Formats: sequence, structure tokens, C-alpha cells
Amino acid sequence: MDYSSFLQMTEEFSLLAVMVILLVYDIFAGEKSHRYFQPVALILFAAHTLLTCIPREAFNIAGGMFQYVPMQTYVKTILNIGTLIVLLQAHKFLNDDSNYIKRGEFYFLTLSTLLGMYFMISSGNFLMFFIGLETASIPMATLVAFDKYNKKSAEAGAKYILSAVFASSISLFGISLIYGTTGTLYFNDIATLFTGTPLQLMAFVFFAVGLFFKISLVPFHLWTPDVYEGAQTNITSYLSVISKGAAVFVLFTLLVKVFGNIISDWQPILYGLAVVSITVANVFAIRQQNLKRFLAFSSISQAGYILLAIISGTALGMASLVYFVLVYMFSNLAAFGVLSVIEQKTGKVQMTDYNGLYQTNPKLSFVMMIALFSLAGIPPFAGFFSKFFIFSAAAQQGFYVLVFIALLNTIISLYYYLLVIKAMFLNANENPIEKVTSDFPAKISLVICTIGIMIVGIISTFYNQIAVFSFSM
Amino acid sequence: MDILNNMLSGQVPIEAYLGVSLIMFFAGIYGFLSRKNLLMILVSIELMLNAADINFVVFNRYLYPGQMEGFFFALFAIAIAACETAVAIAIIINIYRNLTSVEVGELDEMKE
Amino acid sequence: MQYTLLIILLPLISFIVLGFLDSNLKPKVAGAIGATVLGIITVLSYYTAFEYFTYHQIAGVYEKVIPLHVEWVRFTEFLHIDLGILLDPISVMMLVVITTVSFMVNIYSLAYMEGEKGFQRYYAFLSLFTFSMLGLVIATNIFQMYIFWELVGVSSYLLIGFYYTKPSAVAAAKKAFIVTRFADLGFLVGILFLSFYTKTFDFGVLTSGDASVFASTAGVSFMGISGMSWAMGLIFIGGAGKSAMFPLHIWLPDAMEGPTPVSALIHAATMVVAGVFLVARLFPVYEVYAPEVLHGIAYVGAFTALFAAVIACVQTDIKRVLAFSTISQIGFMMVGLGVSGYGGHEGLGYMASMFHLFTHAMFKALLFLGAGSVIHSIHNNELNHMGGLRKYLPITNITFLIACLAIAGIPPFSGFFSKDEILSACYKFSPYMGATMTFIAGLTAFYMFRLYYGIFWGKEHKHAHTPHESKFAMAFPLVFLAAFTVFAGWIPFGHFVTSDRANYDIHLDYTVAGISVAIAVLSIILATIMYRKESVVPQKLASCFSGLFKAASHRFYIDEIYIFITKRIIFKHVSTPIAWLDRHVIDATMNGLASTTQWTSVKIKDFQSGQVQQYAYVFLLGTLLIAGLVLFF
Amino acid sequence: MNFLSLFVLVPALMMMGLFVSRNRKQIQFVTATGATLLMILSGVITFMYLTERAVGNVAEMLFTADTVWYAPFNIHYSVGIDGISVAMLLLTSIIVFTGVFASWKIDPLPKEFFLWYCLLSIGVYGFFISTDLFTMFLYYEVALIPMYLLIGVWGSGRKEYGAMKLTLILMGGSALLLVGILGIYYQSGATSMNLYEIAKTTIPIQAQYYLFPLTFIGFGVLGALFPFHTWSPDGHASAPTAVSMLHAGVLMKLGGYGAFRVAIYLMPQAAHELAWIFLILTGISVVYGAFSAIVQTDLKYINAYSSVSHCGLVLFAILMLNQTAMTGAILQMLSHGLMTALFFALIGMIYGRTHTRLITEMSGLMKVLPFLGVSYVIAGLASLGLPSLSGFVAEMTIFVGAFQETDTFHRVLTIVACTSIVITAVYILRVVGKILFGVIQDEHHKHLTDATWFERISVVTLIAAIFVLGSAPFWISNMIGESVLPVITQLAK
Repeated sequence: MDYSSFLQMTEEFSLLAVMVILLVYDIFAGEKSHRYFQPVALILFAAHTLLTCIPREAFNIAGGMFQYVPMQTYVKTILNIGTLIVLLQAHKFLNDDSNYIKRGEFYFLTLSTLLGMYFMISSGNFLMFFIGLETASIPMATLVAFDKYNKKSAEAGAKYILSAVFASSISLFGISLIYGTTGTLYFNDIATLFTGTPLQLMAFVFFAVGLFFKISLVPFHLWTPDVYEGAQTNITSYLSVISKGAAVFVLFTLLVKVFGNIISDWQPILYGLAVVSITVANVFAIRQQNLKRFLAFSSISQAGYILLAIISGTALGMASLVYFVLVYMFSNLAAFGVLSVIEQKTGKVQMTDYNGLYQTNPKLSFVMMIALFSLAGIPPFAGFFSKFFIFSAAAQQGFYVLVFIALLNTIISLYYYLLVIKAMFLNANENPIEKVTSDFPAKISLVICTIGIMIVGIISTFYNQIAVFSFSM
Repeated sequence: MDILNNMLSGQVPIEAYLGVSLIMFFAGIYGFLSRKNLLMILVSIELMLNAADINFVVFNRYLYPGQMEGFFFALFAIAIAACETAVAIAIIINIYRNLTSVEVGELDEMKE
Repeated sequence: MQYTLLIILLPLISFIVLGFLDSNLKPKVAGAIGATVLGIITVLSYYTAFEYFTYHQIAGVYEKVIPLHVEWVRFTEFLHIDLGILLDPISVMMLVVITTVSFMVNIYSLAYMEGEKGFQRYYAFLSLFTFSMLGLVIATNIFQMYIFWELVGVSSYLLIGFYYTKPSAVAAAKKAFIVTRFADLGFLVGILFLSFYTKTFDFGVLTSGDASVFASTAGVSFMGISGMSWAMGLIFIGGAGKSAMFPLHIWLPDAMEGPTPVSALIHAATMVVAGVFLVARLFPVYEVYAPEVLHGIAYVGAFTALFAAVIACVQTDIKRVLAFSTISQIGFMMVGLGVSGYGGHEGLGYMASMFHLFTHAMFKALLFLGAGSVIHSIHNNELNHMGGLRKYLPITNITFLIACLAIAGIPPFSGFFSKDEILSACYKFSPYMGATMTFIAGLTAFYMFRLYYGIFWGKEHKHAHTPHESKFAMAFPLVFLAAFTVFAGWIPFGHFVTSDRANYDIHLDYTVAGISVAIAVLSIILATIMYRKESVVPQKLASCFSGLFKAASHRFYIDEIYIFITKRIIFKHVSTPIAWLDRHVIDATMNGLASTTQWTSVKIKDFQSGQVQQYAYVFLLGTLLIAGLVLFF
Repeated sequence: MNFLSLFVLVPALMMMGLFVSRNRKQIQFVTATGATLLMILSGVITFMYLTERAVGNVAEMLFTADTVWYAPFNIHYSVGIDGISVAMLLLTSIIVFTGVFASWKIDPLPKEFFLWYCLLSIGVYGFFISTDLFTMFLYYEVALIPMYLLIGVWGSGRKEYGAMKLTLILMGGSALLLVGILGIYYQSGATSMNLYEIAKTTIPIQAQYYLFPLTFIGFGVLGALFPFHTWSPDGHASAPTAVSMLHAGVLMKLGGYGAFRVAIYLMPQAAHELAWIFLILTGISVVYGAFSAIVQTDLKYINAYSSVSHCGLVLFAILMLNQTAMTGAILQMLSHGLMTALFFALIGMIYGRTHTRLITEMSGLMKVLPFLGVSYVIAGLASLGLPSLSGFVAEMTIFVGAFQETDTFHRVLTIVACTSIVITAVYILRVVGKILFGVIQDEHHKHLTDATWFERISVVTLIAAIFVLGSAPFWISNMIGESVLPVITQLAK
């Protein structure tokens, strides 16, 4: 048997290479050369991002266990950029004395979750998929619990791992039933054999909730705010953007490629989930004082919006989905970036701490503001375009009422985003947060995000490029 | 009744296995929801995972004798379960270090 | 006759100049500019009159001359507002009246307003008013008339409120504007009706007597009243507002808060007769297509005349007396139009009312200016602070007397001729109408002489400084107008202004004349007895008719009714509730939505209990719920 | 991209200029130059437009340009203007210009203020030049959001409440609108989001039945349609001067303009069927607004409610669905835009001196502030429809046009609407009488200083515009009238 075809998995291999190099570096490098660990790591990863960003011809290897389509390159690149930004933001946090020795772990764990997502995305078989899923989530638990001496962090870790395993076991049970009813684990075969018998529907639901958990849709979202609050900010941002992004893409692919036959069954499910997620999350978000929790809820409602793209199941929807993830990544990471910069300096995450931030930190508050506006879908920022396209994709399939409900929710979301902006710009504060100077990598990350938010919408190339390779059933 | 006969005569029908796995699965869920001790919760999760594994094996053995997919999946699943447990245990230890207790009820600092 | 355009433009220019330079100009200069401009246009309009009446008569019928006509704004393919100049007998006559009186007032004001703050502003407004009023009378179409109608309204507002630091003046100005505005609403809707059916605003087309124009109105009726009656009735409401017909008269007495020359110009001679002019302008339409409205006008006019005359008998503020007498006289004019027919001898009433408009403008302006000079000399306009002023103010005394005789209808003064024509027209219409009007004429004579004696005779009052005859600038207009008043009567008016623009020879109806003169003389004698010397008769009368007297001196409580409607009903029971509704119902619902969301958010916060097992529980429920839905639906 | 896009470009450049400018001098320089440039630009556009028409170019839209933007959605960046847009551009330029001068000494953070101000004007300009549904909506939203910060930071009174309320309610409106737009696009089956492409198709009538209300209300919210007007009093009351001017003067016109361009133009059948409902609503707003204005005591509230009344008249006229009335509607937009801007400018200036907006606390200001006083009187006269000032022409056109509808329902509504001219007179004169006339009660008001030069510039510009529109309306009303025709033909289908 010829294994050379495996070499086609360039993204995975190059990432693996980066990981191994870093691992070796971390273990064997001396005290002096260790100083350069982070720069090296960042450069390596950036190189990896650049090298793997060119889409190739679609191919299957390992008998269809690993299926590549060009679209995946875009998704993986988006994830790479996101990870890069997160790593840049984490730079300072990792240079603290307490974490100095743990930097290697941090990178290794983060990148292994990324690798897991790669496999999840490219998988053509449930076994591969499940392995990917777990590879993506188990290291995540350790990351969440990264800060050993912090009660909150430990609690968050426990909550995450317990819920995650609970979810994945249910999901696994679902997969087993799918196997039982179809006799195969290959997506292509299942697609034809999956006819929608009651047991199969049951199996589908059991399986799907595992993904819903990852995307944290209501009512599978309850872990999200706690974990987001407890975990270290950069990890939270990673959690909220990267793993969620991967999961939504996979959800779309699976629903379209594997469960296309029962579209009439899963569309109502997504419909309901979208409505509930958006509304409940918004209503919760109104009250949040801790900004990390606040962003957690906002990300839940964003996930709800993403479903509007998935529900259409069209190529348009796929393109809009990926585009949305791209924009969402920039916006959310910008917000988290500001958050982490300020938290690392002052340890303040309460909304009231941000009162009058504009007086002392105009730049940071500006970035925060455009990030929030973009999340709220306000032009000329990218968020507006991504939202519009998603609504358009849904409307094209005739989901006017759903779009309408979603739009009414944008009012609520605008309200709470404005609360933060109000805090920063309007509210007076006699002793606001002192002038914060963010370190160089964080600066870069924020600049990248800002530029992204500014231009990704107005310049249509991004979307059109994505649209070229988008696919549907 | 005839199920019992078949069992006695050595050939166990698939339903029996599935019954067992199903019971294990929901027992696990029940355990997860009801136990107070984190370790016991972990054990319950193991139950759920293993139930799934049994399913795989049984389906493969009875319905699709020709192939090996189910068996392999089961193996992988067991391995993964092991990792999960390891990590979970580690975190639980961490919890114990912080709270000097492994009561799940104590993990409620963050809420609302 | 393009130069007539100057008559309009010059006042406008002077308004703009004075308005912009305002206090940068010396008062003297400003006054000079205003007066000169008026002088020029007066001459111009006299010349216009001369030229028109001599050269523009074809077979004894005066033609309509339109020297200027431009489209201003177009609404539909038929309807468009034009601006233009229409010269026909009545507009030319009005030109003469307006320019003359305005000129006189301008001169008079030089002295009267001397040293007032905002002297320049005053002259600017005067020019503005003159401009608007001229524009009104030479309008070629009803919408142009409406435009200038509004403009005179606003200039009257500005002039009444000239002493803007005086609350009463401000209130009066506001009242005048709003009441007339309310009437104008009627006017506007009337225009809309009329123009919709006739597809034109143009007077030429409307009054051409071409029946096809009104073809589409046939059979149109609303609430049992024909469309045309609606239209013309509503239009008349506009006229009634400006001309202070009952019950829209209430603004005029208050308007006396303005400077006296203004009262003379606007509220006696020119603006208040705009309504009469409007009816006269549309007379052919009224006469043919809405005769019942025309009769209605007659009755309204008659009632107003009586009503105002009665009030005038008991008022003590001399300007208010004159105001009510104005209302009453306008009533006469309206009656004249109302009872008139069209053409030749039928059209007597029309001619008469125009004639009366002409003469009345002169002698009423004279009366006001006289009153002005009295007030100017003793700084008070309460009748009971006056008396015995004849030896201090000889000129005023004489001219005032002449005016009183004129208005009382004593030959040979102008008032006699015009009023007499109206009376005879009334008798032709119905004897009762005639009788009533004659009686009112008597009343007029009575209250005018009550006023006269009250001012110039009777016992003297102590004054801060001895009153003295005012200087030339004020005396001259008095004399000039007095001369007019004396001789205007002899103008063969029928040769100039008639309903069908054809010549018509006035011949006095001696019986009517005799009766009216007799009654006038009697009432003058009565007044002489009662008021020439101190006497107890007035008090006696007052006490025995105390009810009537009280009511009359409170102007029959019309104002109170208005106050009630506006303050109590509109303000308290319409606006306030609406405003309340807006805040506490509509706005409250909006806010309610927001607070409800907040409330829910607080209520459901326990979902996030922090208990991982409870999370798993919800998770499981969700799964089973979805499964159930998928399986069973 | 053609030169129309300059209208968006210039403010963008202004923003960059502001970004680099260091002190107040430079800021003032940048803004003043930019605003003047925009004025000139709109003047040039008007001239070019009229010449084009004069030489007999009868295309619906002139100077059109079209570049594909988002191909998968057939979204084009397409611009073009007709008489109505030209009129609106003129209005916008005038108000932006005067707004700059009205907030010459804005404090604090002048730089940020003008940055947002420019973004706002970008939105407005863009809305008026674009002929693509998506682009329109985009600019519409661009115009909405700066309001929040502009009011929230530089406002007065309950500014945070007002700002939040205004933003959220308008956002609600745009939510309805977005559904409407998507519906229109997909139901029409057009191959482009361009208005004029969609107009060629016919949207199925049953779709129109729900799309028309969505779109009309969506725009109506911004046009202060009863009962969605409640943002207007609070919002305007707390907004800073220039923002009130721009918002009441131009932004509220987006509502009428959009309702006219999108709702009526694209869905004529539904317009015919459903007009009566909205006619009632607008009829209510006309009278309702006027009546509520009578009892208000805060100058800005009075003006806000009068805006409700006047903008109600705009929508009212549009719904009459005949050429004259629609022309009147556009004229009314212009005239109301100008005079309400003038009002807000003056109110701002008076407030800046007396530090109160309650008419009960002011009196006799005419003595100390002759310039502002006279200007206020002129504004008032314009607003109560004095001939030779803009209000008259607009209202008369509307009433004459509305009266062309022969049935009793329309007749009665028209007459009801007419009554507003009396009520308007009442509250205008009430205010004038209370604050300007009489004698000064408050000692501090005795030595107030009259308008400064920059205030005079903005006030005089507005008055001049009002006067021109009022006394020489023919050219502009013809320009608008002929541009209304396409809609009329659409309605005739």
C-alpha cells in the first residue's frame, strides 16, 4: 500500500512540524536561548500560515477518511490567523514569571487543539471526525485550567471537561447508532444510506448535540459563560473564536454532505435553536457586568446568527458562513484583545471599571468601539456585511420570519453593545483606568484586527474569493 | 421467554446486548446528574462511553460481520476515554488543591 | 400701463431698504424715504386712474387691462399660481384709496411717532403693508389674492404688535392673526373647492360669465348644499374674517392696541375692507352660482352692522368706539353687495357699496387720525378724561366734526351719498332690510356725535400740561382728508365703478334720502341733548336698560365665549390630553418594551446556577426535547 | 465611481483631515473648507442637472454609474440622481454647511464631534445618491449610528436616555426595512438590487401586501410616523444644535425619500390598496403633532412636535399618489428641512446664552437679541406658511394636490390636514409672544450678547435659502415635478 498520498495533508503536517519543533526547542533549549522561544514560535506559526494558505485541488486519501476541498484551506487559514492573533495577544501573559516555564505547554496544547480542528474539518469518516473532535477539546480543558493556582480557572476547567465529556459521550452514542443503522462510518456512504428512519433521526439528534455543545447553542450553552469567565482571557478568546469557528463549519459540512436527505428534519431544529439562542443569550447579556461573561453571551447569540447561514444549506449560505466567521474572528478578537491588554495591566474586567476609559486610553476604546459596532452589525464595519449576507442567505430560502426575529434581536444586542460604549465614552469617572501601553505583539494583533474590521467589508474581494469555492448539497 | 431460552442455549440475541448498553448509558447519565463526588461523576461518564463502545462492537459483530470498523472505533474510543479521564482526574486534583474538596456542589463561584 | 408695476415694487423696495438698514438709518431719513415713496406711488396711481378711466372705455364699458402676468408656480396642467396686475374699475379705485390714505398716514406718522423707539421699523412695516395691500387689490387670480391676503395679515400682526414690550399689544396682535388665520382656513378650502371644479384660479375666467367653466359643478352637492355654495360660502368666511364680520369681529377692537395711524390705515380704511373687495371681485360668481350665499352675506352684514352699532353706543375708549363703528360700516358695505343684482339698475347695491367703501375709507381714516391727534395731545384715550378740547384743538375739532357729519349721512358730505345709495338698494331688496339699515344709520349718527361731544364739548378735565394743536405734519392730513370727505360725494361714481363695468347714472331716491337724513338729524339732536353738556340722561338710560347696557359694554360677551373655547376646550381638553397621551401611553409602550426585557433578564438569571450537573440536566432535556420533536412531528 | 461619489468622498477626506489636525484652528479650517466645498459641489451638480435636462436628456436618472460590488448577491455600487435627489443634495449641503458654523465652538472634543458629524453626512449623502437597495440601506444605517455618540457625548439634559431611545427605535425601523428590502429583492426575482432593475419586474401582489407595510413603516419610523415618532421629542431635545439640525433637517427626510423611492415606487399595487391605512396614520400625526406642540414648554420639544406634524404632512402627501401632491411632499421636505434647521440653530444659540429652553423662563429677548429674535420670527412665519417663505409653496402644493383626489375620504383628510396651518400659527405665535416680546423678567438676560459672526453666517444662509425657495419656487418645483413622473407611471401600471 502506498502511503505517499498521506503527504498531501500538507496543512496538518506543517502544523505538526511546527509543534514538534517547538516541543523540542522547549525541552532542550538552554536558559539563554529560551528567551527567543516566543518570537521563534510566532514566526514559525506565521510561516506555517503563509505556506498553507493556497487552496489546492480537492482530493480524498485513506479511502475517503480524509477529504480535502479547497474551501477548507480558507477555513484553516482563518483559524490560523485567529490563532496567530491570540498567540500575539498572549505574548505578554506568557512572559510573566509565573507562566515563564509553561510557555511550551501553552503553545503545544493550543496548536494540538488546532490540529484536532484540522482533522475535524477534513474528516471524511466519523472515526476521524471523533478523534479530531476530542483532540480539539481535551487539550482545551487543560488550557482552560491553565492557571493552576487560580480557583476560578480550576472550576472552569472542571466544568468544561465534565460537560465536554458528557456531550461527547452522548455524541458518541449517537455515532454508534448511526453506525448500527447504516453499517458504515464513511460520510459519502452514509449520505446515501441515511434515509431518516426513526432510529436514524434519534441517532442524528444524539450526534448533533455534541456539535451544538461545541458551538454553545441554547440550551447546550450553559457551560460557556462560566468557562469563559474562569479561563485566562486569551484562552477564552481562542475558545470563543477558533474552536467555535471550526465547529460551525463542520456542522454545515456534515448537515449538507451527510444528512442532506433529512434536511426537512434538521431545518426546523436549527430554526428553533437559532431563535432560542439569539433571544436567550441576548436577554442574559443585557445584565452582565463582567465583560468576559458579557462577551460569552454575545458570542452565544452570534452563534445563533450563524445558524441562519447554515439553515439555508446553500452555497450562498456556506460562503456567508465562512465570511461571517472571518469577520466575527476579527471583531471578537479585537474586543478580547483590548480586554486582555487592560486585564494584564490592571486586572480589571468589570464594565464599571471601563467608565471614562476614553479619557485615558482613546486608542484602546476606539478599537473596542469598532469591534462592538462590528459585532452589532453596524456599517461601515465588516460586521454589517457579514450579518446582511447571512440574513440574505436565509431570506433567499424564504425564512423571512426567522430573519425578522433575528433582526428584532439585533436591537437588543445593539443595546448592550452600546452599554459598553456608553461606559467608555459617556460615563464620567473621577479615577478611570490609568494610561495603558500595550506591548508590541498585542499592538500588532490589535492593528490586524482593526484593519480587518475596516476593510474586509468594504473590499468585496474577500467574500468573492470565498464564494468561489463554496459548496452545498 | 424465548430470549431466555436462546441465552441458555448459548446464542445471545442482539437485543440483550443493546439492552445492557442502553441501561449502562442511562445509568451513566443518572450517575452524572445525581452523584455529588466528582470522581463518581467521572465514573458515570465512563459508563456512558463504554455503553457506546459496546454498541459499536455489537453492531459490528451481529449486523455487519464482514468488516472491522466498529471494533476499531471501539478501540479508539476507549483510548480517547482514557485520555479524557486522565485530564479530568488531573483537573480534579487541581480542584482539590484549591478547594480541599471534590464536591461538585462547591463549583458554583461563577454563575448567573 | 407697465409702470403700474412700480406702484407695487417701490413700497417693497423701501421695505427691504428700511428693514435691512433698520437702526443704521436716522429716523428722519427713514421717515422721509417712506413718505416720499408713498408720495410717488400716490401720484402714479392717480395717473393710472386718470389714464384708465379716460382711455380704457370701449362702448361705455371699462375693459380689463392686464399689463403684467407671469406664472409663478404650477400645480397641475390647469392649476398654476400666477403673479400679475389686473386693472379694472374696482382695483383702480382701491389703488387710489390705499395710496391716498397710506400717504396721509405716512405723513401723519412723521409727527405722531416722532421719538418712538423703532421708528425705522415702523416705517418698514408701513411700506410692507402698503405693498401687500396693493398686491391684494391688483391680483389677477384668487391664489395671488390669497398670498397677499396672508401678507397683509402678517403686516397687520407686526404693526399691532409694534409696542412689543406691552403685553396687551402682543396679545392683541396674536389674537388678530389667529382669528383671521382661522378665517383664512375657510378661504383656502374654498379656493380648493372652487379651483377643483372650475380648473382655474384666474379671475378673468371665473368672472367672464362663461358657463362652461362651471359646468362640472352642476349637481355637485355635499350635505344637501351645492358645491358652489360650499365653495363661495367658505371663501366668504375668509372675507368675513378680514372684514370683522360677526362672529369673527373680535380681533378688530383689540387691534386698537397698535399705533393710532396704523389703526387709521389698516383697521379703518384698507385691510378691513379686503373682505368686501373679495366679494366684489367674485361678485358675478356669487350672483349667478351662489345667490343664497349672497343673501346670507346680506343678513350677516346687516346683523353685524346693528350689533356693532349698539356696542359702539356704550364704549368709552374713543378708538374702540371708532373700531365698532368701522365694523358697522363694513356691515353696510356687505349688505350693499348682498342685496345687489347684476348689471345696470340691478347693480345699484354693488356700486353703492363700492362707493361707500371709497368714502368711508376717507372719513374713517380722518376720524382715526383726529382721534390720534387728540390722544397725542392728552396721552389718554378714555372718553371720560376728555371734554372741552375744542378750544385747544381747533383744526382737529373742525375736521372731526366734518367726518362725523359725513358718517352720520348728512348732505352734502360724502357719507350721505354713498350710504343713501346703499339704503335705497336695501329698500329695493326688501323694506324690512331697508328699515333696519335706516335705523342703524340713525344709531351711527347718535354714537358718532356722542363721541364728538364727549371729546370736544362737555366740561374740561385737568391735564398734566395744556393740550395744544399738533404740528403741521399731523394737521395737513386731517385737512386734506377733510377736503376729500367734503367733496368726494359729488363724484359721479356710477360712471366709474359698477357691477358690469358699464356706465350708470346715479339718481337720488328722494324719499329714502329724506327719511335717512331726518333720522340722522333726530339722533344727532338726541345726542346733543344728552352729551353736549353735563346731563344725567345717559346714566338714567343706562340704569333703566342696565342689562342691555352692561351686555353691550361687555361687547355681548363674545370674547369671553372665545376665551372659553380656546383656553378651556382646545387647550385644556384637546391639547393637554393629547400631550399626556403621547408621553404616558405611546411613549410608555416603547419604554415598556425595554423595561420588560430587563425584567425578564432578571427573572431568568437563575438558569445559570453554576451547578454543572444542572447544566447537564438542561442539556439532556434539550436533547430529548429535540429528539421528541423530530420523532413525533 | 463617478463624480457623484465626491459627495461621499469629500466628507471622508474631511474625516482624514480632522484625524491629522491638531488644534481647533485646523479643525475649523478643515470643516469649513469641506462644508464650503460640498456647497459648491451641490451647486455645480444642480447646474449640470438642469443643463442636461434643458438639452433634452429624459433618462430617469442622470450621471448614473454602476460597478459590481458583491457579485454573488448582485449587489452593485450604483449611483445616479434625478431632480429629487438633486434637491435633497442641495438641502443636505446647506444644512451641513450651516451646521458646521452653528457648532463652530463646540466643546469638548471638537475633533471627535466633527469626525462623527462627517460620518453622519457621509451616510446622508450616500443615501441620496445611491440607486441600489443594498447601498441605500448601508448608508441609511451609517447615518443612524453616529447619532448615539453625538447625542450621548455632546448632548444636554437626559442625553443618555434620549440617545439610547433614538438609536434603538430607529434600529427597529431599519430592522423592518431590511426584511422588506430582502423580500423585495427575492420576490421580484430581479437580477440586481438596483431600484430601476427591480422596478421593471412586478412583485407578486400577495408579497406586496406584507412587504409594503414593512418598508413603509421602516422608513416611516425615521419620518416620525405616528405612533413611531416618540424618539423624536426626546432625541431632539437632548441632541446638540448641529445634530438636531442635521437630524431633523435631513435625516428625517430619508424617511420620506425612502418611502417614496422604495415603498411606493416598487410596490404600486400595494400602495394603492393599503394607502388608506397610512393616510389615516399620517393624518393623525399632522394634527396630533401640532396639538401636542401647543402645550409644550420646552422650545426643542415644541419644534420636535412641529416636526412630527410637518413630516407627517410629507408622508401624507406622498400617499396621495398623484403628481402634484408628491411634488408638494418633496417641496415640504426641503422647506421643513430648512426651517427646522433654522429653528434648532436659533434654539441652540438662545440656549447657549440663556441656559434655559423653557419658554416660561424667558421673555422680552427681542430687546437684547434683536438678530436672533428677528430670525426666530422669520423662522416662525416660514413654519406657519407665510407666502414668499418656503413653507407656503410646499403646503399649498400639497393641499391642492391632495384635493385632486375626489372621494370624500381623501377630501375630509385633506381638510383635517389643512387645519394644521391654524394650529401651527397658534403655537408659533405663542412661543414668539412669550420669549421674544414683553419685558425681560430675568436680570441675567438683560446683558446678553447678540449673535456672533459664525452664528450669523449659518442663520443668514438658512434664511436666504428659505426665502429663495419661497419666492422663486418654479424652477425647483418643475425639476421635482418631472422627476416624480416615473413613479406616477409606475402607479398607473
